[in-house]
Amino acid sequence: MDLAFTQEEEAFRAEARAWLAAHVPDAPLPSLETAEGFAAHRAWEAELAADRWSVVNWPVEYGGRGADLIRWLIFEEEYWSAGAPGRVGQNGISLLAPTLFDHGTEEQRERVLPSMATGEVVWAQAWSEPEAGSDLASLRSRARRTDGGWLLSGQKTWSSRAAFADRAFGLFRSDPDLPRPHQGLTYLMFDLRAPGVTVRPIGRLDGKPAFAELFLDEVFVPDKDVIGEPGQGWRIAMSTADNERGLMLRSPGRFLAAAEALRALWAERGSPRREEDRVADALIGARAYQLFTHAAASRFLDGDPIGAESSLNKVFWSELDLALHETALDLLGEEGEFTDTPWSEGYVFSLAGPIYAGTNEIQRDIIAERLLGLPKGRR
Amino acid sequence: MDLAFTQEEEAFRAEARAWLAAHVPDAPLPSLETAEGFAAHRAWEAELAADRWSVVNWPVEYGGRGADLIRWLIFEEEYWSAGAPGRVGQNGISLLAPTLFDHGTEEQRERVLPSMATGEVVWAQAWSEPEAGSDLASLRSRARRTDGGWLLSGQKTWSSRAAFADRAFGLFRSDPDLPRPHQGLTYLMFDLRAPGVTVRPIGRLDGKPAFAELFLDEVFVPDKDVIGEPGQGWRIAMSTADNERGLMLRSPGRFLAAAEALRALWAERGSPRREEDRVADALIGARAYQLFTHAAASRFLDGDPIGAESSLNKVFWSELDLALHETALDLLGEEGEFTDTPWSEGYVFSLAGPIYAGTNEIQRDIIAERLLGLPKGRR
Amino acid sequence: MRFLLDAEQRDFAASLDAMLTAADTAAVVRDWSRGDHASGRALWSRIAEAGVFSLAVGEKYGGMGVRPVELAVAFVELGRHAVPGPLVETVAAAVLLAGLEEAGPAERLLPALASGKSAATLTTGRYALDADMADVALAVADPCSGAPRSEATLFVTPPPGRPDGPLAAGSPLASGSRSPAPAARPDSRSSAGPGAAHRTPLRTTSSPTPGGPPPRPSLDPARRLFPLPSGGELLATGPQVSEAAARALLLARLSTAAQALGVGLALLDRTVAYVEQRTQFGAPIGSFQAVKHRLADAKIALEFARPLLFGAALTLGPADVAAAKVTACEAAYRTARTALQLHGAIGYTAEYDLSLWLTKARALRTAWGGPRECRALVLSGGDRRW
Amino acid sequence: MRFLLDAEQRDFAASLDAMLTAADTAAVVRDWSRGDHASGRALWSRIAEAGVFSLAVGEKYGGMGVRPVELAVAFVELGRHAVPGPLVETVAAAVLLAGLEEAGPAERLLPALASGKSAATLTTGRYALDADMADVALAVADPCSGAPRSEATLFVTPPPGRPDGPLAAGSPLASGSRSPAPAARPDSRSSAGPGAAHRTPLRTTSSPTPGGPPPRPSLDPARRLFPLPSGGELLATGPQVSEAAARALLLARLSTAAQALGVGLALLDRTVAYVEQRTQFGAPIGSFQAVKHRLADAKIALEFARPLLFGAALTLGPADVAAAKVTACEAAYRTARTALQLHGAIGYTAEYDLSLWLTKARALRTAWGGPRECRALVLSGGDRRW
Repeated sequence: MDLAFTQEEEAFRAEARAWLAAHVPDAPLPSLETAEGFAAHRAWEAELAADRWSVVNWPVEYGGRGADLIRWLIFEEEYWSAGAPGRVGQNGISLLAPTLFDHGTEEQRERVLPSMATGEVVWAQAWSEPEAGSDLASLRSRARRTDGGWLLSGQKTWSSRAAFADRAFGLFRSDPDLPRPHQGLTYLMFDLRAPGVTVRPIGRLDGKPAFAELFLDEVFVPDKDVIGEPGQGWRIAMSTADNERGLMLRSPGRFLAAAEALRALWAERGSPRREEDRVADALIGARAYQLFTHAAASRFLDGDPIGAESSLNKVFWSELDLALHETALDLLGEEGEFTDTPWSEGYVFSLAGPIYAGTNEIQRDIIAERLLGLPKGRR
Repeated sequence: MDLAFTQEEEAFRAEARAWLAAHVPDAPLPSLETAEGFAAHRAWEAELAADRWSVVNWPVEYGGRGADLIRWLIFEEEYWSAGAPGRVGQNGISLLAPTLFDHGTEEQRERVLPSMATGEVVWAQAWSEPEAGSDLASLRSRARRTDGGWLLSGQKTWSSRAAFADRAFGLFRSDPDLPRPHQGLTYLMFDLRAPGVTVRPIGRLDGKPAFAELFLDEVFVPDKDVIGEPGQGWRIAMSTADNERGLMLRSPGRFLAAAEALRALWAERGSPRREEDRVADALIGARAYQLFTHAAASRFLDGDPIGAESSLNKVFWSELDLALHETALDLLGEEGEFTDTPWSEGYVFSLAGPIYAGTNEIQRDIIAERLLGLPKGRR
Repeated sequence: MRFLLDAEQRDFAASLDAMLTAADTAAVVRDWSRGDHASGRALWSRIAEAGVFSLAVGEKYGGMGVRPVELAVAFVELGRHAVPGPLVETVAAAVLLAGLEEAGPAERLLPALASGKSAATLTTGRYALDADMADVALAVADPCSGAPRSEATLFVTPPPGRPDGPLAAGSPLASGSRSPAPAARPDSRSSAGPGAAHRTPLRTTSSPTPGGPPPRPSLDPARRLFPLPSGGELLATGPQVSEAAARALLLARLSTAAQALGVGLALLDRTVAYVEQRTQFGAPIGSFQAVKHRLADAKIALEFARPLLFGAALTLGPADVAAAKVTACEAAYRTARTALQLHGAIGYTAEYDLSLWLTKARALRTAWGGPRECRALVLSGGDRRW
Repeated sequence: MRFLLDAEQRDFAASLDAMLTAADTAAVVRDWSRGDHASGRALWSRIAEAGVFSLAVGEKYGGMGVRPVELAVAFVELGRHAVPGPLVETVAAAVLLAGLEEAGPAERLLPALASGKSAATLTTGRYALDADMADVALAVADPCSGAPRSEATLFVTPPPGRPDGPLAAGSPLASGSRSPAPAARPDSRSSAGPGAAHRTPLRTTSSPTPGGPPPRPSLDPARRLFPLPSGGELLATGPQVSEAAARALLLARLSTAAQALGVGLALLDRTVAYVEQRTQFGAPIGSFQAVKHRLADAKIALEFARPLLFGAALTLGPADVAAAKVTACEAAYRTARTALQLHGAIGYTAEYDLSLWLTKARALRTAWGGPRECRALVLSGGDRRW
């Protein structure tokens, strides 16, 4: 058991740090959730990609560096510590790409991944529907067979990034007659500007259009944009949910950097002892999350699957993030209600943490049933 | 709407305060949960009763002062503020006596109440059984008809005070053949020294025998010790659960006094700002509980029943009590682990608060279903 | 002792609730958030007609006497319906003006505040709520800071287009006209400095004075907080201001507590209704025990904030009022967190009306005394023994 | 970087677990709580044979070198089985003695500590754990107080019946004999004063020295904390003591964190087993969602304390160790609260074995650095950037 990095890993860290020091913009970019900010973040993806920093863990042929999980963790620590911008390509990179690596064709990988890596094509996820939130299997949007492809109809919602993104991916019901809701779903990619697609941006709590509703009316998708076998969408979507993606959804580097920023804010406000416990707990939480992830990455590299323990992860980071930002707002006092402070966007984002990627209630059910072995109840 | 007391009420307060100032022992009595302490507390009940302070809200003919709820609240504030001892007669006074007033015979009241008021007879409750905790209706102990009375057999547990008490009351299954578990239960009083009764004291977390197991083997109980009709025990027990007893289980005066003691401890420890929020919240919580109780008492005096809102009460005071004592222990630092501090007994007692008198989980179910109208789930 | 609302008070609450329910306040909030005050002004008049502002104004000025309990009753309903505007500030301004030794300002301004013809804003800090629409804008120079209490000063701005100044009789609501640029006061300090004595020009246009600073964006879009320009016309000074301001602050805090409680109650009601109809995994989510228990906890928090609020209204003790403020606001925020979590993504959207309450629950926590300040006041004692 | 226990470390944990499971530690705890150390002494020997104490002792003194990761592994198991005795204190004493400049004390005392022939207690405060059974009793004069570090002093007591003193070779475990009354040190201060330099007589009887002060009662009956009499024999002084004590404190804190994590894990396991078989309302209570979620929260808290523990074992950074201590202890206490609540009344009884873990979870929170001290250390930084 050790926490020591190899010389090569340390060299990788030094290289990343140097690059970031030279390239990270001095002033924060405008919010990712605005048209102007989206464009600025897309340009930043291109800048990252130009030196192969946008997808370090991908194989070299698709624009990455073939970095392992350890190097990915190192990169993320340096990235967030440098105060670098949020990642507009995150949905594609962390949700779609792993599926393509596991279940896509070589043609799909060659076609989709390089433009994802550069930010030329930004992807939105299209999982949820109005009646299918936590209960994802109850999807109703249809994919109907047609010549050479499929016609998509229905409504998707809470599609993050979709207000400004180029393409999207999601599950569609291709065979509505099967008895169980998980059956007969197909995993497809589609163009957000295709005929029949209407994108209606939705403002989140602070009004910024962080997601959108998608209305699909006979949208044609060619067969080449089906991932895996038709009808196998659920299995395909889930099979990558339990792999390292559970680890990579939120990197420890983000929380380490946020906790350090909180400590700085606290110090700047005169180090009030009253908030000492909460600031310390944010630092400790970020450290715990870092080390927990190190341990999980080590197990993964030893060949163990990442299973239901990603539910521990999800609850922990989402609660940490929220507590950290609530502490910051409390330190800001009356200024805390303003949305133009450096903490507001993070706070609003943190409010969504316990909801998306499987609500924390669902995660606790999973922990109880799959990790503790408690009997399934009716919930 | 007002919080003003009448001149008569203020006079009552002054009288209580003066009596308590003259009579409350200078040094705390030994723990109620020891033989020595039990005797000392029994003597204190007699001292209270000698001047009609032991059961102020009872009618004069049974040893009380006919005080209404408002005067009872006033008395309790003064009582706990004066640092007076815990009440060894509490089980009988607050659980059995209201039932006798509502469902007992005049003969029973005359026979039972005066000696309860003086502490000559101390009562234990005998509700729970090993397999019937939260699910009280699943009682198994039997009452079998015999000449002139009943024969009790079975096992009761968590019988508080029973290690040293004289008599007990509880529900027994008198007709085991009825289809629903709430049916066929009979409410009986019995002697803890009767032939066939074995009392096994049980030590609570700090080792003190705060309750006991009762093994009953054909214990004879005469008909005159049945309360209400045989077979109607559940209805009788529940009908007084929703009346003012829900209000009177834990008086606000206790928590006001404890919160003031906490403030004093905090000040004595140098008023650490780090604990400021928790100390303030204890004071606020005690004040909120006082005012909530004032409002509930006012409604009750206006003729409204105290219903499911006593569940709000139960959760609130039990969590307040625990938080208050945990804060005190934290202020004590390393001394907090010792059981000879003035805070230890209260802490240990507070740990049981969320469990007894209906667990807080059950109370939350009741709040959700009866006050918020949410659908019954399987729990 | 009858610590219960009487029938009249309950009827008052019910009639306000009915009026506000019919008024479609969510649409009013959305107008207001865009700087369009027309529907809000109309609602303001109806709230005034219902007698709400009269409850902060003495009888000799055309009100019903300062009645904290009834104010609390009213503000619970205003919060329940997320009514926008300088409601708390108008109440506080009325109490402040009535507390001055000179009767002049009160005589001239209070009748219009009571009747709803004027709205007032009041600040003791750096920002004034709805300064763009308020007819009377008052600024107290930091009575709560370390400055000696006798140094407090009160500034006021003349109503626009009325060269006879703020003390002119009637002070009716002018509309559509722009305020003149306020005369700079040579002795006023920088607008940024804490403890500075500020004033803000009176404006009745439906958007901030062109060229003036825009409101600083609040998470609650209905809260339009304007930075105060320097300058202002001195209205009163000395201990009378401090004393009147202290009482005004108590009423502001009490009203904010009531508003927060109303916000929390509305969030709970809406969430209970939502979880009864929202189905996942084949059952209404309101039948899941984890959902039920979170809502039960919200109910407990709100129901124990309520007696603190009315107790504080009766005693007006600073510790009682502070306790009510922090408790009502924490209960409302806790309920907001629960409401958001149980609604899921729909609750996270600005377009769904729940957001109007969610964001207000957060913002009210720090308005007129944040949790820290309130808890410190509780510990400092000063009330009778509870 | 492989932040994972290796096979040998996992085997070590498993074999300790198996040995302690077979040892019926609950019965040992109950003996120990009564002051009957016989079964505990026997268990102590087996723990030593398993190599636990060797992990705190350098090779030249008969140990395996100080190995914090393996110590953490071992103490998780010791906590899981609620093993009583001055386990942490013996580790800390060994580290302290090895850190002195003079090799004499280490040479004489460490081999017996490593082999389990001796048990040690160590205190930097007012109470010494299990001073009635410890063979070596060390007291450091308050190295953490405001006193200049160079003033720290270390006292030790000679083993009873060995007039040649504590530095005599071997220092085997004597038993059944009473210690002589310690010689009073004229310059020692009152036993009650903070920062006073104390010592405690070495005793090997299985109950406190007759006439000596009894242990002060802890909520955890297995924790027998004895007030220290004044007096003591000076063993070392100066900065060497402070430095060695600082390192000893780190290991004590780390071991306590590990022990607390083990206590928490045991509480969770026992509670999961209980709720699977306990039936109320016709179903195992473990199928109720509120029960499941409380246990899930306990699981989360414990599983995130674990990497902090092992990270701290690897870095031995003061902030890392403090973070592990406060987090493991809070997780254990939180789990204890959940365990008690879900067991209901049975969990509240001293006779049910769960109580041995419940009360220990509370007591360990404040042992060797309470939450306040640990959080302050985290904020004071001093580690590398996390």
